[in-house]
Amino acid sequence: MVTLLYFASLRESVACSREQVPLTADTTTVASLLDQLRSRGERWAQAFAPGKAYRVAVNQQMADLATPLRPGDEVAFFPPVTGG
Amino acid sequence: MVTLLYFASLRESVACSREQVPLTADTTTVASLLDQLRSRGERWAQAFAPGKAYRVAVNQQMADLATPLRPGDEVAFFPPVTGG
Amino acid sequence: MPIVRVQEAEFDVGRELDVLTRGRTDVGALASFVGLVRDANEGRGVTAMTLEHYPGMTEKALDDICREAAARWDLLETLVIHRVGALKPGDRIVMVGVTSAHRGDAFAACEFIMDYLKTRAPFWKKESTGEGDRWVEARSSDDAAAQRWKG
Amino acid sequence: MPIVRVQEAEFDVGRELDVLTRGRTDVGALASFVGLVRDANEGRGVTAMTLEHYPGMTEKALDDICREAAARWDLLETLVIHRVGALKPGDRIVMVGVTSAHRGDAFAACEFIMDYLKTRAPFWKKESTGEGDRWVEARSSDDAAAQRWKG
Repeated sequence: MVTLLYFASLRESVACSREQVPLTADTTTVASLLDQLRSRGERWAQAFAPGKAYRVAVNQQMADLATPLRPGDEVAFFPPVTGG
Repeated sequence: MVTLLYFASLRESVACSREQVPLTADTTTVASLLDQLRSRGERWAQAFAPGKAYRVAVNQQMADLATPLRPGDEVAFFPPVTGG
Repeated sequence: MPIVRVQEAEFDVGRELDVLTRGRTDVGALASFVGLVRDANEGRGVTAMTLEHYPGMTEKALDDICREAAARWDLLETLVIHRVGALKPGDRIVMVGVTSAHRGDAFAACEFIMDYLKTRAPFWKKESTGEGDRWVEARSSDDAAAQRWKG
Repeated sequence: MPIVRVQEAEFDVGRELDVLTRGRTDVGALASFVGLVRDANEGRGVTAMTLEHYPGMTEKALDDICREAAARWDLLETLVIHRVGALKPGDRIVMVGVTSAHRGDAFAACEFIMDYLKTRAPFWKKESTGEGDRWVEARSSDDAAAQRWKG
């Protein structure tokens, strides 16, 4: 299992703030996890459509599509930050 | 007459903080005033020796050797500033 | 050791800055920054703002940014306080304080921390305007500001 | 209208900064700087310091520097307070505060004011060290810092 977190406008787009998903043989990286999420339907496919500006963090460190996933990881998706 | 002010290390060098001197036909600029001051003796000649780092202000604005002098002017001599 | 706090409560700028210098005689320079909610943004009137963040990662990101600043410049202390939750125009959002022996280091590190915070710390602003609520979009000028420290 | 004060008395940084933002909702950024007396300068221990100035010209020079900053950047308020007289290590010497809608302007103007103050405002420091009193000499690094704003 991995924990998925969604923040800000992305949280609103997918109507989910936190969930747990199983880590399958096909979801070994951020990229493959995203493929799985997009396959959930229109809402998810649009939120993570190519060209959409979003960021990924794995275990609270900025990550990218190639970042590998391991059981127990915390994976967060969010829009570009706007604090300060 | 012009009022002369001396500050900081320069004040200590010439042992004077404030004086009034007449403005003669020969002292029409900062440069000629300085010539007059240097002619007062060793202490003054050294304080304003060529190559000594000092600054001049006329009427509280930074000035230079060519700045003209008029009766009633306030002329200040001081070392490079070190505030802040 | 950076001082990093994420909180809903207001902070007292003077008191926080005092902590950085009190009882010390090695501090020559204290540079600081405070960011506040403006009543207008990109031409729209702003009546309220909500700041969301990623608890846990936020503190780590701010700590990392302060440590990176301390590795680049000769610093004594760094402080970052960032508020979250409901804010209104005129409220303070963030403060950064940096002490050093010399002012050049303090100024550069303070601006660096703000520029990196703006692009790397997981905070998101939602503004309330006369036309409804909207998420504030990231600005390319903030990316450019962060980018110039790479040189 | 720049706020400029030259005084012997200590100042309260937090209170002075509050004045720049209180009751306003157009301030997005407040950059500030505080300079303090260090217990060491160029390898010598400093036990006390006396700051001499040129009354009248000092205030004019600080006012001019603030006005020049306001002409270069988009600023709301500028504040400079500089102490004179007897100071000891750990004491605050100077503070600068600048408000703007945007942080880039506030940071740049605050650093500009300090750099120009260091080379143009008629203050002179005399340090007391174990080896006696000495006038602090102007630093070429301060000239260089001021020079870079000419570009």
